[in-house]
Amino acid sequence: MINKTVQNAEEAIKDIEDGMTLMLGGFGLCGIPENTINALVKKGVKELTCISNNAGVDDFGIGLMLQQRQVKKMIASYVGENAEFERQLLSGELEVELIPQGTLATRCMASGYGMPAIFTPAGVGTEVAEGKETRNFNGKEYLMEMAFESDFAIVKAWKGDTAGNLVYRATARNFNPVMAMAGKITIAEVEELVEPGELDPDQIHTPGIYIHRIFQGKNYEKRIEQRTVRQK
Amino acid sequence: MINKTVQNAEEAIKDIEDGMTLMLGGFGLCGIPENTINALVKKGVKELTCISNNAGVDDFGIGLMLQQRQVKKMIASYVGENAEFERQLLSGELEVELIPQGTLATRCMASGYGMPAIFTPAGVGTEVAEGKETRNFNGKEYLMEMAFESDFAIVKAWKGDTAGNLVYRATARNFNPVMAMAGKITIAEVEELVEPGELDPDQIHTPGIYIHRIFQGKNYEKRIEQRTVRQK
Amino acid sequence: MLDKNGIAKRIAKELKNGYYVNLGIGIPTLVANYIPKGLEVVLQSENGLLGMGPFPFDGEEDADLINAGKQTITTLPGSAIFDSAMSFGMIRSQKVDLTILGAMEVSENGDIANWKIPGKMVKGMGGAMDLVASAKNIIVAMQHVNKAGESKLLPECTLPLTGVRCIKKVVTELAVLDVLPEGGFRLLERAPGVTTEYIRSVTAGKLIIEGEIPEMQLD
Amino acid sequence: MLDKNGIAKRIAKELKNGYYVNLGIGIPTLVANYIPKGLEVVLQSENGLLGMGPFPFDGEEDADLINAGKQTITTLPGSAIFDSAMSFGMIRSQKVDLTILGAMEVSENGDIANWKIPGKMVKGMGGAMDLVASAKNIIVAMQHVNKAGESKLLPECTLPLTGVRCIKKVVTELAVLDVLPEGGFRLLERAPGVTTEYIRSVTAGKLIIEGEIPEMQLD
Repeated sequence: MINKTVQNAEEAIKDIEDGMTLMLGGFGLCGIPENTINALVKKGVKELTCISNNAGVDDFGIGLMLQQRQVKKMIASYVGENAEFERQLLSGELEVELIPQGTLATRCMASGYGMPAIFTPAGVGTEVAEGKETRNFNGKEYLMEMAFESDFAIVKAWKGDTAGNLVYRATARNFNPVMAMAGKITIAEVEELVEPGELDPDQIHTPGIYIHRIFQGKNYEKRIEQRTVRQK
Repeated sequence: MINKTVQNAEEAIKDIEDGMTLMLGGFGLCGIPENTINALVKKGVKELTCISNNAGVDDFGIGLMLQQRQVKKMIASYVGENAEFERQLLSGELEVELIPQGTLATRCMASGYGMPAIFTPAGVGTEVAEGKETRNFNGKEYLMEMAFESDFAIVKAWKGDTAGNLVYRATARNFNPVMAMAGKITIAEVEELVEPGELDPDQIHTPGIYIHRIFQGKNYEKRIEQRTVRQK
Repeated sequence: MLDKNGIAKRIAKELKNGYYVNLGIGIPTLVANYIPKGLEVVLQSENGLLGMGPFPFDGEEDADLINAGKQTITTLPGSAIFDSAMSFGMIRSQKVDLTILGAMEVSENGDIANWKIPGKMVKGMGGAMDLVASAKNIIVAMQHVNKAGESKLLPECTLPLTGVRCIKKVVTELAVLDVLPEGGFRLLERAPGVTTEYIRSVTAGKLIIEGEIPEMQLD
Repeated sequence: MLDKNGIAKRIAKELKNGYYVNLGIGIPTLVANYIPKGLEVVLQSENGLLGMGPFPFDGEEDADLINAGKQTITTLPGSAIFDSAMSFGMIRSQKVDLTILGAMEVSENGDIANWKIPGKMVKGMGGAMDLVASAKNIIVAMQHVNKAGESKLLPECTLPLTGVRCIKKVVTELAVLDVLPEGGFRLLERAPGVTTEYIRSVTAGKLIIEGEIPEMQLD
């Protein structure tokens, strides 16, 4: 098998440059590529366009990149829970494009599936439809939305093998598989990196063909945004 | 969980009627719904339109339905290996529509993903493109192909639970997951039917929401079309 | 007049056996607490889960297992997990039987506004636009009037739309109303102790009252 | 002049380390036997497998594990299995680096015909149209002339097309030829013992011969 292993996040992002477009997996703080985000903050690469469902919180996730003013434009479906984000947005430092969550996911998948555009009813009749082609199929209106590609897609999986095959855990899966397919270069960080043959071929969520670089991350914090419990 | 269990193939197909459109999973003879096909043959329902990648062989799979003259139209990507098929086709008894394999798979998936149409370059400049809308994206031509829906989709999985969650084994997966999403009613037959909770939620290939009826099949023959081996 | 739990309780009576249901954030989430005994209902969370279970016991939270409101949750026997594309795939293909969500405004032709207030920080539509554009059956759970005392059931929405002609039913602290295909809110039920006159006074959109309007039965 | 294995052997020299490769039925399948030592190449089978291994040992066949030619095969450590939609997804998105397939005809502008002969039973295109329309690099493995002795390298295809302007290279029992973007077959190599004159005599399409044409090196 082709070995996709790199040593660490620093090596994985060595050619990420100012002005690039990055996709980052995760939903809220769940399933985000913590190690790679930290490395991007350390590297200080700037003027980035980030495509991610959310923008983290002030002191975690993409919020850390916002604090360092590394993000020029954020493409997301929901950006609450982030005061610095709001400040930069209101001051005009940060550009934001909001996209329906399903449209975001499907535009990524379209890229991985080699489909230049998809049709979705989401946003028909709203400001999301402005400037977009609409089309009627079987009496229902749809928007044509274009596939999303990024210079780098950065995803986080639970386990991966050196051939790049990935397995996600619980709802930390979310956007990671669809973004993994949409990077010109895709970086995967995993909690546990194993040898080829240790993952069951039937149980792989993202086949290694979509992954260009993989490394085992460390010190995962896995912060919980809304700890909600019941009492025994 | 919602219980989708039916007793057997006969009960699963009780409302399949003459003239309906059926999707049948499988690639060659691999991963085909043997029990349900046998029940359809026994029931003798006729004038069917069958959508399946292949048409079986003379005495197995969809070939059994062809022998009984139950199929009016076959929609497939490859129909070799079947003398009776060829006879009916040449005599005009059987109508055939040939579709590129990837287009077939993606049109099924489009249905399950609520996308009325998809774009693919497959068939551009060939007779497959006749009468179809073409569109240029980024300098490349694509055909617009419509989502496929069927009255019934019939799939075969390795394991399933009573909530309809399915797990496939090896390349017997093939078209089964995409067709499972494209039936107005989807019937799943499985080698082993288990209780909810016995399948790992992370490892389910087809979530139960797509499945309407499930039963444990019996006496799987699993015939091999091209037994190819090497010597020790 | 109902409290939030009352609204949730009333909406729970709309559930049918075998339904797959998507619950929005806020009052809709509370509906899960009132699913009638004996009904098998499966909750879909659009971040990628079918079969959402209750919140975990204290100390048993799993950071990898959250709902679309980012709350820690649990799975149930028979749950399935999938990616965001498949999640919205099953929403778009109408495999989800019922969507329940909150709203800022609903118009008498079924338009909904619930994501943006001009001049205020816009947080985004999340999955709401996908849900309202695709669902075959949508119930809105909301207060009948806003904090300024103005009706949220309007002839036309004044806020930017989330979706058009999609809302089928509205349940508020005062009433249950159908949104008619030809336009108009048809009053179906009054909350205990609330008069039709009062409902009329706080409903700005076309209100249709035919015959005697019964009080809600909550239990 | 090469036999089928010779053609496969020559094509195998086109493989590069780290390539994902889809092999068609016939001569292309044989290429797997000649992957140069030390190269990591992963074979994709469009029925849903990455990392196709050798045929199973006698008695170890698994009916659930076949390739696109419906032959029993094996997996390798690091293999991954997926459904048909994802399989053609990765083909369409050009994640597969090289496609090798057979042909009935190839034209000097890179069109290919390999699925249908009018008047004969048509078995179908299978995955061929998807592969030729999407692959970034396609090599055709075929005999230089058909059974009637007619050239299969033509100015224009006479049979119904499988794909247009897509073939980059052709390897036959006689020669290795590039298909130029501006049209024409550029002769790159001769099979051992075959003259350029002979190749010219069996190539109906525009043949470009520049300078000395070397003999193939097969080992």
